[in-house]
Amino acid sequence: MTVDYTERGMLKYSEKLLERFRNPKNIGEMENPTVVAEEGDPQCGDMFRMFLKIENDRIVDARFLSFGCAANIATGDVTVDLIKGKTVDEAEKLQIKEIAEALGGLPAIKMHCAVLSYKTLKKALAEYRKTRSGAGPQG
Amino acid sequence: MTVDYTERGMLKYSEKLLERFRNPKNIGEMENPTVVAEEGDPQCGDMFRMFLKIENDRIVDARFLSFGCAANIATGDVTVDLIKGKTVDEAEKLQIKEIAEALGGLPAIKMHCAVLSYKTLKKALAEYRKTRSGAGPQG
Amino acid sequence: MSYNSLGARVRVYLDNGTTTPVAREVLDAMLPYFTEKFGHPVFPYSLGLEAAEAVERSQRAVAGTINAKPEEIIFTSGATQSNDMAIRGVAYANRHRGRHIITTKVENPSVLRVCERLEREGFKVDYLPVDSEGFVDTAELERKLTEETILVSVANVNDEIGTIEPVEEIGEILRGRREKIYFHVNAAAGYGKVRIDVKKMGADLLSLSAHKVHGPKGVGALFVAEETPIEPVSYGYISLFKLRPGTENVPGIVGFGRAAELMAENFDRDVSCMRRLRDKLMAGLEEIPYTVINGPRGDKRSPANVSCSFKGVEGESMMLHLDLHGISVATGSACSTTKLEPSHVLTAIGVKAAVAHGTIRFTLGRYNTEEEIDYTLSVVPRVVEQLRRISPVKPEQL
Amino acid sequence: MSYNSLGARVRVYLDNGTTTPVAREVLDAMLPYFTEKFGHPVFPYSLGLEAAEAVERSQRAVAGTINAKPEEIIFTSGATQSNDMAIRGVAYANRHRGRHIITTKVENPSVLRVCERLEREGFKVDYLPVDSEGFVDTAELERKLTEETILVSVANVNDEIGTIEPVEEIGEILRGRREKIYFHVNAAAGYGKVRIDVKKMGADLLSLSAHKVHGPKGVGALFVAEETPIEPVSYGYISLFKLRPGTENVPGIVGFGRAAELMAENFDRDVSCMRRLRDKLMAGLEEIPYTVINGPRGDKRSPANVSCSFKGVEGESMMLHLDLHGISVATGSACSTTKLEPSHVLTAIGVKAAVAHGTIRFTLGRYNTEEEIDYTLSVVPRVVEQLRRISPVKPEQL
Ligand SMILES: Cc1ncc(COP(=O)(O)O)c(C=O)c1O
Ligand SMILES: Cc1ncc(COP(=O)(O)O)c(C=O)c1O
Repeated sequence: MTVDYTERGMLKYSEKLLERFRNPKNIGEMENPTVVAEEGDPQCGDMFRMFLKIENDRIVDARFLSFGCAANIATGDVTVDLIKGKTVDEAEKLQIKEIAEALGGLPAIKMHCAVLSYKTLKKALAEYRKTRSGAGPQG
Repeated sequence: MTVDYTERGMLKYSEKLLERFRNPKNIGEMENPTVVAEEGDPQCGDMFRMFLKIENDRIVDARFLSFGCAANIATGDVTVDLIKGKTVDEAEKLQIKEIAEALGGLPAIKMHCAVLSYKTLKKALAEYRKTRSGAGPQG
Repeated sequence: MSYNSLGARVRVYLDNGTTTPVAREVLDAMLPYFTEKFGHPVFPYSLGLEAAEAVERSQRAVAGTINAKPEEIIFTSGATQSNDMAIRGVAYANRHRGRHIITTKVENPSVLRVCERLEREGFKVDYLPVDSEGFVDTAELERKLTEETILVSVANVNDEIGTIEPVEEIGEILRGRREKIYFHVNAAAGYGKVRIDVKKMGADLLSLSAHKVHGPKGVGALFVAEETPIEPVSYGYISLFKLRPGTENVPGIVGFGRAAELMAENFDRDVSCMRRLRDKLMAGLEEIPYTVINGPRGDKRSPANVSCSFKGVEGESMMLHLDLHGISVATGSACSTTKLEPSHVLTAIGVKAAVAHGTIRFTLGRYNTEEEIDYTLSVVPRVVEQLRRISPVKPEQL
Repeated sequence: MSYNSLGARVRVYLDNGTTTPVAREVLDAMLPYFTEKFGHPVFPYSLGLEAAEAVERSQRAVAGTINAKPEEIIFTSGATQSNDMAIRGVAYANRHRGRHIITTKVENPSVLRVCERLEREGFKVDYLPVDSEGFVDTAELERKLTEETILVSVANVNDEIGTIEPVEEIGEILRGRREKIYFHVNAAAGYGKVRIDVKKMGADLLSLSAHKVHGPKGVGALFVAEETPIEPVSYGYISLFKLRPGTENVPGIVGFGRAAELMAENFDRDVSCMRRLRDKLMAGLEEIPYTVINGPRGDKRSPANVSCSFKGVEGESMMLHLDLHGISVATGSACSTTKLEPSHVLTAIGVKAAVAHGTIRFTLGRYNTEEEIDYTLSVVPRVVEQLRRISPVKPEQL
């Protein structure tokens, strides 16, 4: 289609990314999540919904839904993998570049996907802190 | 070579012209011509020398030498053919376009070759008239 | 035939609007010109003349398919170059008469980028709106024409949504004006899909591309009607008609000529076959819930084009999933662009951004078969469902 | 192999400076990209990625032959387009710094026509003189450099008379200047004949053409060093590096890549073979009375070039007579041009017009053999004698 690809090869994904895209491990709804957060906008062509199950400040399970391109799906999937089993404090330290690196790099124009999954995670963690602080200390 | 051909096919010669170029019938020196005339300039890349043998105001033989391209050789050859056996008066009526037509046409940028052979002929005929008038009426 | 990533030996190519495989006959025609008849067509020795004759044969072949004279055909490196040469060439040559150009909002970027360039150089360009099916508003065209207007550029077929534009009507309007207004038709997407007659269209310039009709990449043509004032936009050695310098791509041009001949010979059969497959594909896709067809139906649509928006699904993911099943298609998803904006064509016909992102373009060629459409229709619904299952966006909300 | 007009089955191609036959290996490399691997290289589905990878492989191959980075290689439709893009592109991008350009009197028309265009647009261009062997006057270059100078363009090898120009010395001079002066080298005639190293040359831009090195027509490359400010000179869809829009000629680019590899692999053998044949041909031709070799001898001359003026003979007739004997050569005769002026290169080195008209250029390629040279040397003296016999111009008078 006549979209303006600025350069040939601009959309060359790493094998790691494509593998994640083809077989995401963490995709799908979650029953009874501790928190759910959403970022993005279908108008802009990409959107995440992230589900976290947190027990004793530890992320025991995480899943996500994605409306977006291959990079979107792959960054979501790898983000979830990177924080699963971690404490909330540890998860908060996750950096955007770790997401990209875990995928073997991202094409420049796809960096925004890593940013979006990062922001969704941050939002979910903030949401968790808020509900915790509202509910008082637990565990 | 990097001459500026303005258009592809600009130098497409007719079969008739090429045949004349390959096998000119009237080329070569002539012994004891009645008149000899020369036109053109090697500086400009083309030159003719024309020999006429004239008896009783009739061109009984004609030959030419050529320094020039294929069109030059062919126009010289056909010009000589067109006037051989004609009277001087008849030969004077020859037109440039008859030369081009007798060759099945000339590429536009080669018309100057027909002009040059025409001018050489004219010069030879004028030369003949001049010597005749100097020598008084003959035959 | 190649193996797809699932290991299946299937390859259904439904992106003929982007580029096409070269026809066997075309390649066969080209082959001698690489290794034996390799002369340079400007040289008047036998090898050169042979090459020149081949180029002229192609000129005649291409001219024949659009009712032009052979001398009115200039070979280029593709429709992109043809469009640039036509639009800037005529604009520069006629700027003394006026600096107003009219085109449409739905042109190919190869036209739009040139128009934007001309705007930066002081020309005024109007971009005509289109209706919800992509048809250019000819009444608006008439209103926009001024004494300053020197050029109108419209594609005869829209490459994204297949709309067949009323170019003959536009030609008629322009012919009715006192001052000559040059008419450029970008026929890259329409060639081989609709009949083209430059006389009937009243076109002064028309762009073509070989690789859209089973010819080779890197060759196009520009028709320039005799007497059209036009300036070159590139410079150099050997200027053919003083417009397009450089050694001609002889094998490519020979291939284009043969592709044009094949296109003409097979036109009726190809078009009716593509139309049948198009309608079958369209009907099958429409059975998928929350699916919208973009562009018109029936005779006013390119027989080769099916543009479809699957709500709640993102196009690039869809395209790559179909690729895993061996099906090649294009997407209008913004996710594949640097601008991250949805297709300007879909926007122009009023498709909401969230829906535009889920657009897939299927385009047919001479070599597609009914089985391929059956296979495609067996795969697409599954992929759509799979992607909707993982999507946070509900199609019914769009 | 083809029959010549005398019916003989001989074909000695000695016009490799104009264009070359495509190498068998090159054609073989190209073939799959017409019919199987025919994807569009900007599309990220498998067929497209395969095409993109092929293009990138060619970038690496070409880059490797000139000591550049792959990203510094832009594919074009030929050296003519490369030259236009380089010279106008850099001129436009740097016009704020100055409008002075330096080139030479012996450049290819694809450079000269662009420079003349820039003069019409208000740039000042100096054309450096050359000596009697065609060497550029570097002292004059130094004198002509001003604060306003933004670009110098010189071919590394002269295509007519084979002079190997002192481009490294020129690069050195330019590097010594306080203000950056961009250096463009047109290497269309030098590629495969002399070693090219853009770093050693100090070249910021370098033009190449595939069809001069047994690659296909219609493909070239422009090397643009990173950070070089350059503006596009054409506009449209898909701008690679924002410089050269349009669908890439994938099979052609693959062919160029393969041709570059072959050129590099065979460089030493090819060059020494061509040099041997060149010297043999030159020695044989010099035995013909009243014959002048144009350009230098030995290491400073392209191994592929023999330029010879036969006094008293006109070049076009000579070329066509040799063609009748199955030998293809080029001529510098004005008779083949619209301007009817002798070659600007021969004029620049001081060859008198009457002699220049009798100039034949023999250019060698990888596939020429010793037998072909023997055959040529058996034919040329006869043709020269035949034409002198019918010529009114006596060689001894020139
Ligand atoms: C309508 C239209 N115009 C122009 C082009 C560009 O043609 P080319 O690839 O020959 O430069 C295309 C192809 O993408 C097209 O579909
Ligand atoms: C020195 C030189 N520059 C440029 C060109 C033009 O190259 P192309 O035919 O690839 O446009 C040629 C070929 O004729 C050449 O010899």
